[in-house]
Amino acid sequence: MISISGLLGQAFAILLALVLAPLLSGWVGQCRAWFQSRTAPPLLLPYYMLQKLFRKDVVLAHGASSLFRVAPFVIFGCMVLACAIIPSLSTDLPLAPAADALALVGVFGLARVFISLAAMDVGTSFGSLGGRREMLIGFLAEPALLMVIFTLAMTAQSTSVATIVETLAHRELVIYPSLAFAGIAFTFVSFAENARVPVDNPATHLELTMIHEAMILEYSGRHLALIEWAASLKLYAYSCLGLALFFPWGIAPGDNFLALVAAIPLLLLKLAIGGFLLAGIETVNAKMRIFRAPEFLGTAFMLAVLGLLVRLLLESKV
Amino acid sequence: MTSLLPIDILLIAACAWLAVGLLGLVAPRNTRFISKTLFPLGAAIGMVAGFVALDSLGGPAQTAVLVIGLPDLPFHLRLDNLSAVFVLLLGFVSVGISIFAAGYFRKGEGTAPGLLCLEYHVFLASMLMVLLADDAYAFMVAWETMALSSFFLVTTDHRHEEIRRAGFLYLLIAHVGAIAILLSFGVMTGGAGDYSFAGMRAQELSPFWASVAFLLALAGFGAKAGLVPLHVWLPEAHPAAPSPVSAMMSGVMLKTAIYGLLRVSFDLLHTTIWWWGVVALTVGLITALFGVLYSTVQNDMKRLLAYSSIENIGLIAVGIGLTLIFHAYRMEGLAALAMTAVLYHCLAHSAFKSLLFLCTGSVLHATKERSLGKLGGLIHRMPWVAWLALAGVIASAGLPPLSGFVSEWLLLQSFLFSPGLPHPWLNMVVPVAAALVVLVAALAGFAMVKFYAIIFLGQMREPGLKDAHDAGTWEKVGLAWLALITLLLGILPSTVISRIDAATRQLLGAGLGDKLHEQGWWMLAPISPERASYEPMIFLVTIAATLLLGRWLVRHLYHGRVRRTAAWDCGYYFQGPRAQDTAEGFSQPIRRIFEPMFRMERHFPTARDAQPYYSVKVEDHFWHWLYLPVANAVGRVSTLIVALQGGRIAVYLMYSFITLLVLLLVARP
Amino acid sequence: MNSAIPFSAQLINLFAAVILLLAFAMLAQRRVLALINLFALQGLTLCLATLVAAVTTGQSHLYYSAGLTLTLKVLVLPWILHRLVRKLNVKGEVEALINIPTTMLAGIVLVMIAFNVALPISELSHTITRGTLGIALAVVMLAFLMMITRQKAITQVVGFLSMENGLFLAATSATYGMPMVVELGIALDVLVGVIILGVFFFQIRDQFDSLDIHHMERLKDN
Amino acid sequence: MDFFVLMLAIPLVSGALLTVVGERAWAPNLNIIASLGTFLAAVGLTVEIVANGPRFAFGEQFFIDSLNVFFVALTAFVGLTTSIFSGPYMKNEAEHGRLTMPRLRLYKSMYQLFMFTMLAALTTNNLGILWVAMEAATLTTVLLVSLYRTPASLEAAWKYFILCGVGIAQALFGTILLYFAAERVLGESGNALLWTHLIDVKGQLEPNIMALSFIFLLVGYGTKVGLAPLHNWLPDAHAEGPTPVSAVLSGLLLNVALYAILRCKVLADGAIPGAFAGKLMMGFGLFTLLVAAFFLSRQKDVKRMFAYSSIEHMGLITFAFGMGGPVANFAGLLHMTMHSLTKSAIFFAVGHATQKTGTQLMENIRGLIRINPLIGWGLMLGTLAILGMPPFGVFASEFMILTHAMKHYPWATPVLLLGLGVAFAAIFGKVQPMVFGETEAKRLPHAPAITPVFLHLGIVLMLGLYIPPYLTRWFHEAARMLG
Repeated sequence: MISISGLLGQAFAILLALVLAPLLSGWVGQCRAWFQSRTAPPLLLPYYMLQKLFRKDVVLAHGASSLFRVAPFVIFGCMVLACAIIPSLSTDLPLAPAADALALVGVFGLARVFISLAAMDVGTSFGSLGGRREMLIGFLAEPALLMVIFTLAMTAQSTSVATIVETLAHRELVIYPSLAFAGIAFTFVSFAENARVPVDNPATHLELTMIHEAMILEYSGRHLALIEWAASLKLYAYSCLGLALFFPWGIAPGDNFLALVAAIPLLLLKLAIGGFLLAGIETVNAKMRIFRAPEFLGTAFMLAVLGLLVRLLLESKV
Repeated sequence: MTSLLPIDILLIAACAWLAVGLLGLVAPRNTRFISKTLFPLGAAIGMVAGFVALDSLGGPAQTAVLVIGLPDLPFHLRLDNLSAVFVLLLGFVSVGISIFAAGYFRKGEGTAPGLLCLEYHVFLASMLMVLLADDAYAFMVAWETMALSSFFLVTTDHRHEEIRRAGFLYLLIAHVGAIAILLSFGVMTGGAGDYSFAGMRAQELSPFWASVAFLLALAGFGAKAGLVPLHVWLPEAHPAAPSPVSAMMSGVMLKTAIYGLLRVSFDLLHTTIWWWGVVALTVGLITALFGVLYSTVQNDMKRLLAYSSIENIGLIAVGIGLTLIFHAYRMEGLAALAMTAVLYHCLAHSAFKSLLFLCTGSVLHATKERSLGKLGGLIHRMPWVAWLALAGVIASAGLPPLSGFVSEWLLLQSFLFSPGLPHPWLNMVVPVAAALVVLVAALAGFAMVKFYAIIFLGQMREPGLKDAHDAGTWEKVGLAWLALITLLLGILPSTVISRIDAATRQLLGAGLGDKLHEQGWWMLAPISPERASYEPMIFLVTIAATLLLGRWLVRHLYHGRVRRTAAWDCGYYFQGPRAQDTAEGFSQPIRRIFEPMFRMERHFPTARDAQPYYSVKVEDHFWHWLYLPVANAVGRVSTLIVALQGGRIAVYLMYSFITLLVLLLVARP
Repeated sequence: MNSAIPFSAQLINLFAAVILLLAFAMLAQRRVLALINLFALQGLTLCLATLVAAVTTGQSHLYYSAGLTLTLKVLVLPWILHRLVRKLNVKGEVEALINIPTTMLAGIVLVMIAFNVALPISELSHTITRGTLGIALAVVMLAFLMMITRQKAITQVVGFLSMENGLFLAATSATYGMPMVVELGIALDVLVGVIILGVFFFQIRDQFDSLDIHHMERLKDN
Repeated sequence: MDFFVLMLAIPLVSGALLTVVGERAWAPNLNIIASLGTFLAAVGLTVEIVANGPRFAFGEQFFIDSLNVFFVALTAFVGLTTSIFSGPYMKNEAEHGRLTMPRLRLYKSMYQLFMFTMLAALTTNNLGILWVAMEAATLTTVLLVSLYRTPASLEAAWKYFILCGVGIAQALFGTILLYFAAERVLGESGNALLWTHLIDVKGQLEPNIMALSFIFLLVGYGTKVGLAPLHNWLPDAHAEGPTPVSAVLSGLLLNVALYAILRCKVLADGAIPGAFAGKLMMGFGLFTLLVAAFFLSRQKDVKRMFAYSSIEHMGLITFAFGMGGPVANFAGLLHMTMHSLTKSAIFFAVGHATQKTGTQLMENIRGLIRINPLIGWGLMLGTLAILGMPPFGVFASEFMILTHAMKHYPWATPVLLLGLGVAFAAIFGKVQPMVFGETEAKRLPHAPAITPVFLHLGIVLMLGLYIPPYLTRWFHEAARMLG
């Protein structure tokens, strides 16, 4: 069942994720700078950052506990696992059965809990503020995400991400209106989950508006490097998931080596467009107050439910 | 030894528990003897019971009739697969709690340790008897003994007014519930008057009476389990009780109520009507949402956990509702999926919730403090408790790879099939209910982060916490045992499910076992691997491997240097413990978003206050919607009725005279 | 039909009617001593009725019964009551809770009820005195009414004893008396009861300085 | 020596003796010894009846069968334990200056005479003598109720006397009517009030008369049982009398009165078609249960509250017998036993508790478990038992009553449960703070007699889990006799 090529493909997918994720973050940053008529930072800035942080000493607060030191590794591990089971190039992933779409939500949840706990560990005012806001976003986003997954899972008769992608990628061209709703909802959720404008601002250090940044204020050195890397991996994972679910064309089915090779440039292209759009959306929107976030994510939830209902009403015979 | 059937051994275990309890009365003040000899002995008995139940799973049902009981209705006992699953739960969880208790009850607090030992072991024995009972009388006797012994345990520290109040409320609701259960049994005998469960199984009830029996059972067992609106005793009683008792009540006793509900709904009643499932599902959803919301806003660590128990019971009820719906439409495979989720969540919850309650016990012992606002930073002083509690927290938040996630995953999987229901409304509405389940799970994460972070992380909020000490050896062993169960339940779902599948099969006639056997032990794919699968072992290994590899690589390629300094916090100068979020502050977003769900009394500081302060008190709506009106109604009727006793003898004579006249005029043969 | 009733029966009916009349008189009477006298008179009438029945039927135990009634109801009890009233210095007027005319009206209603209730039974009786059962019931009820409407402890006792008269009348009229052992027992109970009551009156007066029963309305729940 | 004669003679003689020597130092012991003798004689009689079957005594005037021998044994037993309990209790009362020696003498002699009247009422075959004995039981206890000579106790005794006197007069009227009905069948032989004769001809008794008679009997003896709305004397008398008296009133006298009703019901059932008597009793029972339950929530005095609890249970028992049939009768008998034992145990515990705290007001009694753990636990367990918590025996009988009601009279079940539920909330809510909590301890000059409390509770606990077969047979026999 598990083939050598599958294992190789899996390893390659993970490596690709590790390599591409910072690049994606850099690309988004570059696009944002273009949109905002700023001088763009170098595309490879994230790599420099990681390298610099890894080299630096870790400066721990006096109150930091062992959990604070373990958390970055756990979070990083979670994101690697997430990237490993989301089909980016091929659906033949030996690790895919380890976690289906529901477990994927669980992986993100685990990472979220750890980062929130770590944020509250030192016992600073901003840390706990960030932790609480992160959990708030989490419980608002998860139901919406699940409804999206339900819609897709019903279409594919499976919750396994690989199976869903395979089903969606290799079907005849049928228009699923439900997917449109689900897609928009998914986009909303992705923005919230990845700490992007309008929910959060990744670039801010203005204390009262931040969520993600507030949580990692006390981190430094390799810990911060891992967390930043994990954050970019998360963005990458969400992007790949979105692309795989809604634009699955080009993802290699099984162990077809040629298709795999062909899938790489296609993926890069899709990610580039995705990052460009993301930067664009971030630029034209303003960050909203934290208590507008429930409305934003509530909308996402409504859309997802609508998608589900549409799916049940219109497409149940399909 | 071959002549000893498992049921005999379990009976002996119950008697042994009683004997251990009675031994406590021999030297009621000898704390050393009681805690270091009797409680471990109780734990050993629990271990035996657990293994016997594990061993008997899948075997045929065994019965026994005792000499005691009513003349026409001696105690009937029966050990079938459903009982065995719950005995398993009782046995193994009680091991951890008993071992913990051996270290916990150091000196008598209120009640003499010997008496406590008696009450505790009677509690254990009565729970075992509840699970084994096979007639209404034995069941009720065991059930009420369970309520009574736990009541005495709750009121261990009876010198506090609020603890007495909690105990009273608990016993009252338990009693009302018991009445409903008794009524349900009465309906199920169908007028045949045979109160053995075998007699009830033999009855064919009309849909109306079957529904009455089901609703009564739901109310009765719901009162014990903590289903809204009969949940109000739970957040009062759990904080009042000593922690091992809270753990036992939340971990095991609530499950006996679930056991009862399953027993009635799937074993004693033959018919199943689809709307029963809808009722259970709705009540369960409301309970879960209500429980989790209130748990996020609590400031007392044990109340927080108590509300979290309500939430989990709600989720279990949701599962039961789904099972009922599927079962009513004869979709047995899917019903089996939902039933497995129910049983699994029972197991999972009993382990992780008792773990968490025991952790609060250790914290309480170390700090004498229950209020979240006065804790913090304990991970530095109590690393063992803190790290073991983390396992409970992750499981309770429903996160992989621990036990809570497995059952939630199974539950969501079964939700995914609800569009196949041959009912136009159900197949639309039920999937949406799954979103609420996820909301509940995510909010549970919020509550658990609050629980853990405020107790164990951050800076110590009170100077006294510096003297806190870690748990003793017994306590650590007890905690570790429960954490181990939580971990095993998390990573070996297939193995566990293939054991408990016998119960599902017994109740529904279908199970998941066959499919699971085809796959590896590491994989959980209840329908087929293509459909859905979950491999917690791989999951855990991947994360752990990344973690270790990452750590090794970083150290190898770079360095492992660490410097300590003051926290940065954007350079703010004031970084005392007061600057952290309080428990109230942490839950502020919830209070704000779900404002209508709470009954809040808030005090806001004004500019002119000499000593400005902010306070918020959250009360349960149901007090005002249900309990107070009922109490007032009883009060009003009482006022009317006590007028009968007005003190005037002439009036009394008149009552008697009028009674006579009325009877003479009205009563005719 | 009327002519068929033997003279003795007519006599008993007459006495019964007198007893009923006396019961009404007691209901209307306001003075304690007069009330006791009326009670003694009622006892005497009862005794006469029993005697007539004894003569008519020739049953010996009815003679004993009549004797018992005479000693107890006509002589001993009124004597004890008189002594009590004198010793306790009970003032003459008896306060009624309900005014007398209303009480009388209620009494008439009660008599009607009693007659109606007793009617089917009387028809079954083969004794010569069967018609008096209704009267006996009426006397019992009137005594009951008196106990309800009177305020003084002593009048309640008189009412209670008057009720016993009604019961004896019933026993005599319907069945020619109860077995002797029972009648003796009843008489003993009544006697002991009155003695205990006597003791009681002293205790009550010591405690409350009065025999008015509305001092005794403290034990209540509302 | 005949056990029966002994059983009646011992209390009668010792009662008379105690009037004379009741002030001697050994008089309390004589009281206990006499009660012990009565109890042993009752046991002997029981063994004899179980072995040889029913028998007569004093011609046909007394008759002992398996129904009343059961009550006799129970009465003698509770009589014994109460006398044991009253020893130290009364000494403490005397030390407190609440009682003088002459009153203690009165108490002891009246106590024995009261036992005599009850035993006589239980064993007589003659319904007339039954009435006489019931009235005598009132007379012997009325002075006991007013033993303290306080205004409240006098008031209580007065109400007790008048209401029960009037009530029992109705019972006499009923007895006369019964005699009237029986005489038509049995003739003027003087046997017309003998139950053994009546039972043979019960089918021939005139239904209309029997109905009327039963109404009077029910109202009459029902007053003594404490059926609402005839119950008003009961809480007063229980609350104001000395605690041993409350214990025997509640535990025994109510039973005896109910026994009288039961004997009459058997006859009425035989004569009147259509379960007339049963329906009346069920109606009274339910009403009583409900009324008492609501009364409970407004009580301040602990003894008064338990008096209402007795009313509530009498209602339940009356309802059970009203339903009739072997199961319900069995349950009723069982419940009577359980109630007697439990309630007297509660009164024992309450008695000591009130002595220790010097008050009967519940809000002033706190932390019994800290003053004396045994009394505290006795009261707590007794209360839980009386509230029908398993594994105590009251639950067993309530279970049987409820299940039987569910089967045959489903409409009554909600009422029963409402009553029991309200009673539970009311009583438990008040007892719990009395037992638990903090208090200032106080020592009494004489150590309380705890044995009776736990002896009773032990029996009740045992019967909740295991009813020995001979007891079952006995109950069945008795239940069968009640039809």
